[in-house]
Amino acid sequence: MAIDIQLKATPLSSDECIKKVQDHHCGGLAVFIGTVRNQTQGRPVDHLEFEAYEPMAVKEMSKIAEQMMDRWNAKHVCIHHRTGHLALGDVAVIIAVSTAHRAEAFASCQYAIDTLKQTVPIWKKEIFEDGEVWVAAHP
Amino acid sequence: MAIDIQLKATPLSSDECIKKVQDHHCGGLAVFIGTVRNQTQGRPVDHLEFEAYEPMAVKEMSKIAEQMMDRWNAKHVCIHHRTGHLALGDVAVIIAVSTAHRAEAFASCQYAIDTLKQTVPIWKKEIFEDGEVWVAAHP
Amino acid sequence: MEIKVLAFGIARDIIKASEIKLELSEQSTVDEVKDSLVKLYPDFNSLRNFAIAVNCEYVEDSAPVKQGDEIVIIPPVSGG
Amino acid sequence: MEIKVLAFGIARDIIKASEIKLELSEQSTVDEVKDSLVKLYPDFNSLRNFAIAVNCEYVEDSAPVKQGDEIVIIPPVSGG
Repeated sequence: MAIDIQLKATPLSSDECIKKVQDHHCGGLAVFIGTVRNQTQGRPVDHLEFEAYEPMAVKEMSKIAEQMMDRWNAKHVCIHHRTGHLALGDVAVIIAVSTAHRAEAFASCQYAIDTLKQTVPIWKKEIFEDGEVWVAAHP
Repeated sequence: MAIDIQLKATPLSSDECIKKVQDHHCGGLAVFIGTVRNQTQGRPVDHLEFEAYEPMAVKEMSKIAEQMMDRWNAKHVCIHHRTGHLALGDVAVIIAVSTAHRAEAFASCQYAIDTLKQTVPIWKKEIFEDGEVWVAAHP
Repeated sequence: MEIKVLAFGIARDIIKASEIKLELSEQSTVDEVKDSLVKLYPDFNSLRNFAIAVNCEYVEDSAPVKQGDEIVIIPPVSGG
Repeated sequence: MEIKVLAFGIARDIIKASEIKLELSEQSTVDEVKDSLVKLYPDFNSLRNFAIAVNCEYVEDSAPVKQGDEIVIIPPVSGG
Protein backbone atom coordinates (compact mmCIF):
# COMPACT_ATOMS: atom_id res chain seq x y z
CA MET A 1 0.00 0.00 0.00
CA ALA A 2 1.43 3.35 -0.99
CA ILE A 3 0.24 6.95 -1.15
CA ASP A 4 2.10 9.48 -3.25
CA ILE A 5 0.94 13.11 -2.99
CA GLN A 6 2.80 15.88 -4.77
CA LEU A 7 2.31 19.56 -5.44
CA LYS A 8 4.76 20.62 -8.10
CA ALA A 9 5.63 23.64 -10.21
CA THR A 10 6.96 21.47 -13.06
CA PRO A 11 4.97 19.49 -15.68
CA LEU A 12 3.12 16.42 -14.42
CA SER A 13 3.81 12.98 -15.86
CA SER A 14 0.95 10.50 -16.27
CA ASP A 15 3.58 7.84 -16.83
CA GLU A 16 5.14 8.55 -13.44
CA CYS A 17 1.75 8.47 -11.69
CA ILE A 18 0.73 5.22 -13.37
CA LYS A 19 4.03 3.55 -12.47
CA LYS A 20 3.51 4.49 -8.83
CA VAL A 21 0.22 2.56 -8.63
CA GLN A 22 0.86 -0.37 -10.97
CA ASP A 23 0.64 -3.69 -9.19
CA HIS A 24 0.01 -7.07 -10.73
CA HIS A 25 -2.26 -8.00 -7.84
CA CYS A 26 -4.62 -5.21 -8.92
CA GLY A 27 -7.06 -5.81 -11.75
CA GLY A 28 -8.22 -2.21 -11.88
CA LEU A 29 -6.14 0.87 -12.56
CA ALA A 30 -7.99 4.09 -13.26
CA VAL A 31 -6.52 7.48 -14.00
CA PHE A 32 -8.09 10.92 -14.16
CA ILE A 33 -6.22 13.69 -15.94
CA GLY A 34 -7.45 17.25 -15.55
CA THR A 35 -6.42 19.59 -18.31
CA VAL A 36 -6.57 23.37 -18.18
CA ARG A 37 -9.59 24.71 -20.05
CA ASN A 38 -10.79 28.16 -20.91
CA GLN A 39 -13.46 28.67 -18.23
CA THR A 40 -14.48 32.23 -18.89
CA GLN A 41 -16.69 32.17 -21.94
CA GLY A 42 -15.76 34.33 -24.84
CA ARG A 43 -12.51 35.80 -23.57
CA PRO A 44 -9.28 34.31 -24.89
CA VAL A 45 -7.09 33.19 -21.99
CA ASP A 46 -3.39 33.91 -22.24
CA HIS A 47 -2.32 31.62 -19.40
CA LEU A 48 -3.28 30.52 -15.86
CA GLU A 49 -1.67 30.75 -12.46
CA PHE A 50 -2.31 28.04 -9.88
CA GLU A 51 -1.65 28.89 -6.27
CA ALA A 52 -1.83 26.50 -3.32
CA TYR A 53 -1.84 26.81 0.43
CA GLU A 54 0.71 24.07 0.32
CA PRO A 55 0.75 22.31 3.70
CA MET A 56 -3.03 22.17 3.87
CA ALA A 57 -3.40 21.19 0.20
CA VAL A 58 -1.09 18.24 0.74
CA LYS A 59 -2.97 17.32 3.91
CA GLU A 60 -6.38 17.47 2.20
CA MET A 61 -5.13 15.39 -0.75
CA SER A 62 -3.75 12.84 1.72
CA LYS A 63 -7.15 12.65 3.39
CA ILE A 64 -8.71 11.90 0.02
CA ALA A 65 -6.18 9.12 -0.60
CA GLU A 66 -6.92 7.62 2.82
CA GLN A 67 -10.65 7.70 2.14
CA MET A 68 -10.05 5.91 -1.17
CA MET A 69 -8.26 3.18 0.76
CA ASP A 70 -10.88 2.99 3.53
CA ARG A 71 -14.00 3.02 1.36
CA TRP A 72 -12.88 1.27 -1.85
CA ASN A 73 -9.91 -0.76 -0.70
CA ALA A 74 -7.61 1.19 -2.98
CA LYS A 75 -4.17 -0.37 -2.84
CA HIS A 76 -2.04 2.46 -4.23
CA VAL A 77 -3.01 6.09 -4.77
CA CYS A 78 -1.06 8.83 -6.54
CA ILE A 79 -2.29 12.44 -6.67
CA HIS A 80 -0.11 15.06 -8.35
CA HIS A 81 -1.23 18.67 -8.70
CA ARG A 82 0.47 21.48 -10.59
CA THR A 83 1.14 24.96 -9.23
CA GLY A 84 2.41 28.09 -10.91
CA HIS A 85 2.17 29.11 -14.56
CA LEU A 86 0.09 26.86 -16.86
CA ALA A 87 -0.95 27.24 -20.48
CA LEU A 88 -4.29 26.07 -21.92
CA GLY A 89 -4.06 22.32 -22.45
CA ASP A 90 -1.48 21.80 -19.71
CA VAL A 91 -2.21 19.08 -17.17
CA ALA A 92 -3.29 20.53 -13.81
CA VAL A 93 -3.96 17.31 -11.90
CA ILE A 94 -3.45 13.56 -12.23
CA ILE A 95 -5.13 11.01 -9.97
CA ALA A 96 -4.13 7.37 -10.40
CA VAL A 97 -5.45 4.48 -8.31
CA SER A 98 -5.16 0.71 -8.37
CA THR A 99 -7.66 -1.67 -6.79
CA ALA A 100 -8.36 -5.38 -6.88
CA HIS A 101 -11.51 -4.89 -8.97
CA ARG A 102 -12.11 -2.30 -11.62
CA ALA A 103 -15.42 -0.91 -10.34
CA GLU A 104 -13.65 0.33 -7.20
CA ALA A 105 -10.92 1.95 -9.28
CA PHE A 106 -13.46 4.04 -11.20
CA ALA A 107 -15.59 4.89 -8.16
CA SER A 108 -12.67 5.93 -5.96
CA CYS A 109 -10.99 7.93 -8.73
CA GLN A 110 -14.20 9.83 -9.41
CA TYR A 111 -14.70 10.47 -5.70
CA ALA A 112 -11.14 11.78 -5.51
CA ILE A 113 -11.47 14.40 -8.25
CA ASP A 114 -14.96 15.47 -7.10
CA THR A 115 -13.71 15.93 -3.54
CA LEU A 116 -10.43 17.58 -4.56
CA LYS A 117 -12.38 20.25 -6.42
CA GLN A 118 -14.40 20.99 -3.28
CA THR A 119 -11.88 20.79 -0.47
CA VAL A 120 -8.27 21.19 -1.55
CA PRO A 121 -7.02 24.77 -1.07
CA ILE A 122 -5.76 25.48 -4.57
CA TRP A 123 -6.87 28.45 -6.62
CA LYS A 124 -6.57 29.22 -10.28
CA LYS A 125 -6.51 32.60 -11.95
CA GLU A 126 -7.17 33.09 -15.63
CA ILE A 127 -5.04 35.80 -17.17
CA PHE A 128 -6.40 37.60 -20.23
CA GLU A 129 -4.81 40.21 -22.41
CA ASP A 130 -6.78 42.88 -20.56
CA GLY A 131 -7.18 41.56 -17.04
CA GLU A 132 -7.44 38.52 -14.82
CA VAL A 133 -10.01 36.62 -12.77
CA TRP A 134 -9.91 34.09 -9.92
CA VAL A 135 -11.98 31.16 -11.18
CA ALA A 136 -15.11 30.26 -9.17
CA ALA A 137 -14.58 33.05 -6.62
CA HIS A 138 -17.83 34.85 -7.31
CA PRO A 139 -21.42 33.53 -7.46
CA MET B 1 -13.47 13.76 -32.84
CA ALA B 2 -11.13 10.84 -33.22
CA ILE B 3 -11.21 7.09 -32.61
CA ASP B 4 -7.98 5.13 -32.35
CA ILE B 5 -8.30 1.34 -32.08
CA GLN B 6 -5.24 -0.88 -32.07
CA LEU B 7 -4.45 -4.52 -31.54
CA LYS B 8 -0.72 -4.87 -31.12
CA ALA B 9 1.86 -7.50 -30.28
CA THR B 10 4.23 -4.93 -28.75
CA PRO B 11 4.01 -3.19 -25.35
CA LEU B 12 1.22 -0.66 -24.92
CA SER B 13 1.98 2.93 -23.98
CA SER B 14 -0.38 4.82 -21.69
CA ASP B 15 1.41 7.98 -22.72
CA GLU B 16 0.58 7.36 -26.38
CA CYS B 17 -3.09 6.64 -25.57
CA ILE B 18 -3.41 9.73 -23.39
CA LYS B 19 -1.85 11.97 -26.05
CA LYS B 20 -4.38 10.68 -28.59
CA VAL B 21 -7.34 11.90 -26.52
CA GLN B 22 -5.95 15.04 -24.90
CA ASP B 23 -7.90 18.13 -25.91
CA HIS B 24 -8.05 21.42 -24.10
CA HIS B 25 -11.78 21.68 -24.81
CA CYS B 26 -12.30 18.56 -22.68
CA GLY B 27 -12.44 18.88 -18.91
CA GLY B 28 -12.52 15.13 -18.33
CA LEU B 29 -9.93 12.57 -19.35
CA ALA B 30 -10.23 9.10 -17.87
CA VAL B 31 -8.00 6.13 -18.47
CA PHE B 32 -8.39 2.47 -17.60
CA ILE B 33 -5.32 0.25 -17.61
CA GLY B 34 -5.79 -3.50 -17.39
CA THR B 35 -2.81 -5.39 -16.09
CA VAL B 36 -2.27 -9.13 -16.38
CA ARG B 37 -3.06 -10.89 -13.14
CA ASN B 38 -2.74 -14.43 -11.98
CA GLN B 39 -6.35 -15.67 -12.38
CA THR B 40 -5.99 -19.32 -11.51
CA GLN B 41 -5.73 -19.47 -7.75
CA GLY B 42 -2.75 -21.19 -6.26
CA ARG B 43 -0.84 -22.07 -9.41
CA PRO B 44 2.12 -19.89 -10.33
CA VAL B 45 1.69 -18.56 -13.87
CA ASP B 46 4.77 -18.50 -16.07
CA HIS B 47 3.30 -16.25 -18.76
CA LEU B 48 0.15 -15.62 -20.80
CA GLU B 49 -0.77 -15.76 -24.45
CA PHE B 50 -3.41 -13.42 -25.84
CA GLU B 51 -5.06 -14.36 -29.10
CA ALA B 52 -7.53 -12.28 -31.07
CA TYR B 53 -9.86 -12.84 -33.99
CA GLU B 54 -8.43 -9.64 -35.31
CA PRO B 55 -10.89 -8.14 -37.81
CA MET B 56 -13.85 -8.77 -35.53
CA ALA B 57 -11.98 -7.64 -32.39
CA VAL B 58 -11.18 -4.32 -34.05
CA LYS B 59 -14.79 -4.02 -35.24
CA GLU B 60 -16.21 -4.73 -31.76
CA MET B 61 -13.81 -2.26 -30.14
CA SER B 62 -14.85 0.35 -32.72
CA LYS B 63 -18.49 -0.26 -31.84
CA ILE B 64 -17.67 0.41 -28.20
CA ALA B 65 -15.93 3.66 -29.13
CA GLU B 66 -18.95 4.75 -31.19
CA GLN B 67 -21.28 3.97 -28.29
CA MET B 68 -19.08 6.07 -26.00
CA MET B 69 -19.51 8.96 -28.41
CA ASP B 70 -23.25 8.43 -28.88
CA ARG B 71 -24.21 7.93 -25.24
CA TRP B 72 -21.68 10.08 -23.35
CA ASN B 73 -20.59 12.57 -25.96
CA ALA B 74 -17.04 11.28 -25.80
CA LYS B 75 -14.87 13.49 -27.97
CA HIS B 76 -11.84 11.25 -28.48
CA VAL B 77 -11.51 7.53 -27.70
CA CYS B 78 -8.38 5.38 -27.77
CA ILE B 79 -8.51 1.61 -27.15
CA HIS B 80 -5.30 -0.40 -27.44
CA HIS B 81 -5.22 -4.13 -26.72
CA ARG B 82 -2.18 -6.40 -26.55
CA THR B 83 -1.86 -9.76 -28.28
CA GLY B 84 0.78 -12.46 -28.04
CA HIS B 85 3.11 -13.24 -25.15
CA LEU B 86 2.56 -11.30 -21.89
CA ALA B 87 4.15 -11.62 -18.46
CA LEU B 88 2.34 -11.04 -15.16
CA GLY B 89 2.12 -7.29 -14.61
CA ASP B 90 2.21 -6.45 -18.32
CA VAL B 91 -0.49 -4.13 -19.61
CA ALA B 92 -3.14 -5.98 -21.62
CA VAL B 93 -5.49 -3.11 -22.42
CA ILE B 94 -5.64 0.67 -22.22
CA ILE B 95 -8.82 2.67 -22.71
CA ALA B 96 -8.53 6.47 -22.75
CA VAL B 97 -11.40 8.88 -23.31
CA SER B 98 -11.89 12.62 -23.18
CA THR B 99 -15.21 14.34 -22.64
CA ALA B 100 -16.43 17.84 -21.87
CA HIS B 101 -17.36 16.89 -18.30
CA ARG B 102 -15.60 14.41 -16.07
CA ALA B 103 -18.62 12.31 -15.04
CA GLU B 104 -19.04 11.23 -18.68
CA ALA B 105 -15.37 10.33 -18.92
CA PHE B 106 -15.63 7.92 -15.98
CA ALA B 107 -18.99 6.46 -17.03
CA SER B 108 -18.00 5.86 -20.64
CA CYS B 109 -14.59 4.43 -19.73
CA GLN B 110 -16.19 1.97 -17.31
CA TYR B 111 -18.78 0.99 -19.90
CA ALA B 112 -16.00 0.40 -22.39
CA ILE B 113 -13.98 -2.02 -20.28
CA ASP B 114 -17.10 -3.83 -19.02
CA THR B 115 -18.34 -4.30 -22.59
CA LEU B 116 -14.93 -5.18 -24.00
CA LYS B 117 -14.68 -8.06 -21.53
CA GLN B 118 -18.03 -9.40 -22.73
CA THR B 119 -17.97 -8.90 -26.47
CA VAL B 120 -14.51 -8.48 -27.96
CA PRO B 121 -13.18 -11.78 -29.39
CA ILE B 122 -9.88 -11.96 -27.54
CA TRP B 123 -8.84 -14.96 -25.49
CA LYS B 124 -6.12 -15.39 -22.93
CA LYS B 125 -4.36 -18.57 -21.92
CA GLU B 126 -2.42 -18.92 -18.71
CA ILE B 127 0.68 -21.04 -19.07
CA PHE B 128 1.96 -22.86 -15.99
CA GLU B 129 5.05 -24.94 -15.53
CA ASP B 130 2.93 -28.07 -15.91
CA GLY B 131 0.13 -27.11 -18.25
CA GLU B 132 -2.06 -24.33 -19.57
CA VAL B 133 -5.65 -23.13 -19.37
CA TRP B 134 -7.90 -20.85 -21.45
CA VAL B 135 -9.22 -18.30 -18.94
CA ALA B 136 -13.01 -18.18 -18.45
CA ALA B 137 -13.70 -20.98 -20.95
CA HIS B 138 -15.34 -23.36 -18.50
CA PRO B 139 -18.17 -22.75 -16.03
CA MET C 1 -23.08 -27.38 -49.16
CA GLU C 2 -19.65 -27.32 -47.59
CA ILE C 3 -18.87 -24.47 -45.24
CA LYS C 4 -15.58 -23.51 -43.62
CA VAL C 5 -15.51 -22.68 -39.91
CA LEU C 6 -12.59 -20.93 -38.19
CA ALA C 7 -11.68 -21.64 -34.58
CA PHE C 8 -9.89 -19.55 -31.94
CA GLY C 9 -8.85 -20.07 -28.35
CA ILE C 10 -10.12 -23.23 -26.71
CA ALA C 11 -12.24 -24.00 -29.80
CA ARG C 12 -9.04 -24.51 -31.77
CA ASP C 13 -7.79 -26.91 -29.08
CA ILE C 14 -11.08 -28.83 -29.21
CA ILE C 15 -11.11 -29.34 -32.96
CA LYS C 16 -7.31 -29.62 -33.01
CA ALA C 17 -7.11 -27.34 -36.03
CA SER C 18 -7.67 -23.67 -36.80
CA GLU C 19 -10.37 -24.46 -39.32
CA ILE C 20 -12.77 -27.24 -40.16
CA LYS C 21 -15.07 -27.92 -43.09
CA LEU C 22 -18.68 -28.92 -42.36
CA GLU C 23 -21.16 -30.50 -44.75
CA LEU C 24 -24.56 -28.86 -44.23
CA SER C 25 -27.78 -28.87 -46.19
CA GLU C 26 -28.62 -25.75 -48.22
CA GLN C 27 -30.48 -23.06 -46.24
CA SER C 28 -28.87 -24.08 -42.98
CA THR C 29 -28.72 -21.76 -39.97
CA VAL C 30 -26.23 -21.04 -37.20
CA ASP C 31 -28.15 -23.51 -35.06
CA GLU C 32 -27.19 -26.32 -37.43
CA VAL C 33 -23.56 -25.22 -37.40
CA LYS C 34 -23.58 -25.48 -33.61
CA ASP C 35 -25.32 -28.86 -33.66
CA SER C 36 -22.78 -30.26 -36.12
CA LEU C 37 -19.90 -29.02 -34.03
CA VAL C 38 -21.26 -30.50 -30.80
CA LYS C 39 -21.94 -33.81 -32.55
CA LEU C 40 -18.44 -33.99 -33.99
CA TYR C 41 -16.71 -32.61 -30.86
CA PRO C 42 -18.71 -33.29 -27.69
CA ASP C 43 -16.15 -31.22 -25.74
CA PHE C 44 -17.98 -28.10 -26.93
CA ASN C 45 -20.61 -29.07 -24.34
CA SER C 46 -18.06 -28.47 -21.58
CA LEU C 47 -17.71 -24.77 -22.45
CA ARG C 48 -19.44 -22.06 -20.49
CA ASN C 49 -20.97 -21.04 -23.82
CA PHE C 50 -19.95 -20.54 -27.40
CA ALA C 51 -21.19 -18.22 -30.08
CA ILE C 52 -20.88 -18.17 -33.83
CA ALA C 53 -19.87 -15.05 -35.72
CA VAL C 54 -20.81 -14.69 -39.36
CA ASN C 55 -18.81 -12.16 -41.35
CA CYS C 56 -17.41 -10.57 -38.17
CA GLU C 57 -20.78 -10.09 -36.46
CA TYR C 58 -22.46 -11.96 -33.63
CA VAL C 59 -25.68 -13.47 -35.02
CA GLU C 60 -28.77 -15.21 -33.66
CA ASP C 61 -28.97 -19.01 -33.81
CA SER C 62 -31.72 -18.62 -36.41
CA ALA C 63 -29.49 -16.62 -38.79
CA PRO C 64 -28.80 -18.25 -42.16
CA VAL C 65 -25.34 -19.32 -43.24
CA LYS C 66 -24.24 -19.70 -46.84
CA GLN C 67 -21.17 -20.83 -48.67
CA GLY C 68 -18.45 -18.17 -48.65
CA ASP C 69 -19.52 -16.67 -45.32
CA GLU C 70 -16.72 -16.20 -42.79
CA ILE C 71 -18.00 -18.41 -39.98
CA VAL C 72 -16.09 -18.37 -36.72
CA ILE C 73 -16.51 -20.19 -33.40
CA ILE C 74 -16.32 -17.69 -30.52
CA PRO C 75 -15.72 -19.45 -27.20
CA PRO C 76 -16.09 -17.40 -23.98
CA VAL C 77 -13.95 -14.30 -24.42
CA SER C 78 -11.35 -13.30 -21.82
CA GLY C 79 -9.66 -10.17 -23.10
CA GLY C 80 -9.07 -6.95 -21.16
CA MET D 1 -4.97 39.64 21.48
CA GLU D 2 -3.38 40.14 18.07
CA ILE D 3 -3.74 37.31 15.57
CA LYS D 4 -2.11 36.91 12.18
CA VAL D 5 -4.25 35.82 9.22
CA LEU D 6 -2.80 34.54 5.94
CA ALA D 7 -4.58 35.13 2.63
CA PHE D 8 -4.49 33.23 -0.67
CA GLY D 9 -6.11 33.68 -4.05
CA ILE D 10 -8.71 36.39 -4.29
CA ALA D 11 -8.48 36.95 -0.52
CA ARG D 12 -4.95 38.25 -1.01
CA ASP D 13 -6.19 40.61 -3.71
CA ILE D 14 -8.96 41.86 -1.40
CA ILE D 15 -6.70 42.64 1.55
CA LYS D 16 -3.89 43.66 -0.84
CA ALA D 17 -1.36 41.68 1.22
CA SER D 18 -0.56 38.06 1.93
CA GLU D 19 -1.15 38.51 5.63
CA ILE D 20 -2.94 40.84 8.00
CA LYS D 21 -2.96 41.27 11.76
CA LEU D 22 -6.33 41.51 13.53
CA GLU D 23 -6.97 42.76 17.05
CA LEU D 24 -9.51 40.43 18.70
CA SER D 25 -10.68 39.96 22.26
CA GLU D 26 -9.39 36.91 24.14
CA GLN D 27 -11.50 33.76 23.59
CA SER D 28 -12.57 34.80 20.13
CA THR D 29 -13.91 32.35 17.59
CA VAL D 30 -13.66 31.92 13.82
CA ASP D 31 -16.93 33.80 13.56
CA GLU D 32 -15.28 36.90 14.95
CA VAL D 33 -12.35 36.54 12.57
CA LYS D 34 -14.82 36.49 9.68
CA ASP D 35 -16.77 39.47 11.04
CA SER D 36 -13.59 41.51 11.41
CA LEU D 37 -12.51 40.69 7.88
CA VAL D 38 -15.87 41.62 6.37
CA LYS D 39 -15.94 44.87 8.38
CA LEU D 40 -12.43 45.86 7.27
CA TYR D 41 -12.86 44.59 3.70
CA PRO D 42 -16.51 44.63 2.55
CA ASP D 43 -15.40 42.94 -0.72
CA PHE D 44 -15.41 39.62 1.16
CA ASN D 45 -19.22 39.87 0.90
CA SER D 46 -18.93 39.56 -2.88
CA LEU D 47 -17.39 36.08 -2.69
CA ARG D 48 -19.40 32.94 -3.27
CA ASN D 49 -18.22 31.90 0.20
CA PHE D 50 -15.08 31.88 2.27
CA ALA D 51 -13.85 29.57 4.97
CA ILE D 52 -11.22 29.86 7.65
CA ALA D 53 -8.66 27.17 8.26
CA VAL D 54 -6.98 26.90 11.64
CA ASN D 55 -3.71 24.97 11.73
CA CYS D 56 -4.36 23.43 8.30
CA GLU D 57 -7.88 22.18 9.08
CA TYR D 58 -11.29 23.48 8.10
CA VAL D 59 -13.12 24.45 11.28
CA GLU D 60 -16.65 25.46 12.31
CA ASP D 61 -17.46 29.13 12.82
CA SER D 62 -17.78 28.42 16.53
CA ALA D 63 -14.22 27.08 16.83
CA PRO D 64 -11.89 29.06 19.10
CA VAL D 65 -8.83 30.87 17.80
CA LYS D 66 -5.80 31.72 19.89
CA GLN D 67 -2.57 33.58 19.43
CA GLY D 68 -0.03 31.49 17.52
CA ASP D 69 -2.62 29.53 15.52
CA GLU D 70 -2.04 29.45 11.78
CA ILE D 71 -5.22 31.14 10.59
CA VAL D 72 -5.86 31.22 6.86
CA ILE D 73 -8.62 32.68 4.69
CA ILE D 74 -9.82 30.05 2.19
CA PRO D 75 -11.82 31.64 -0.64
CA PRO D 76 -13.74 29.29 -3.02
CA VAL D 77 -11.24 26.72 -4.24
CA SER D 78 -10.74 26.05 -7.95
CA GLY D 79 -8.05 23.43 -8.26
CA GLY D 80 -8.20 20.27 -10.34
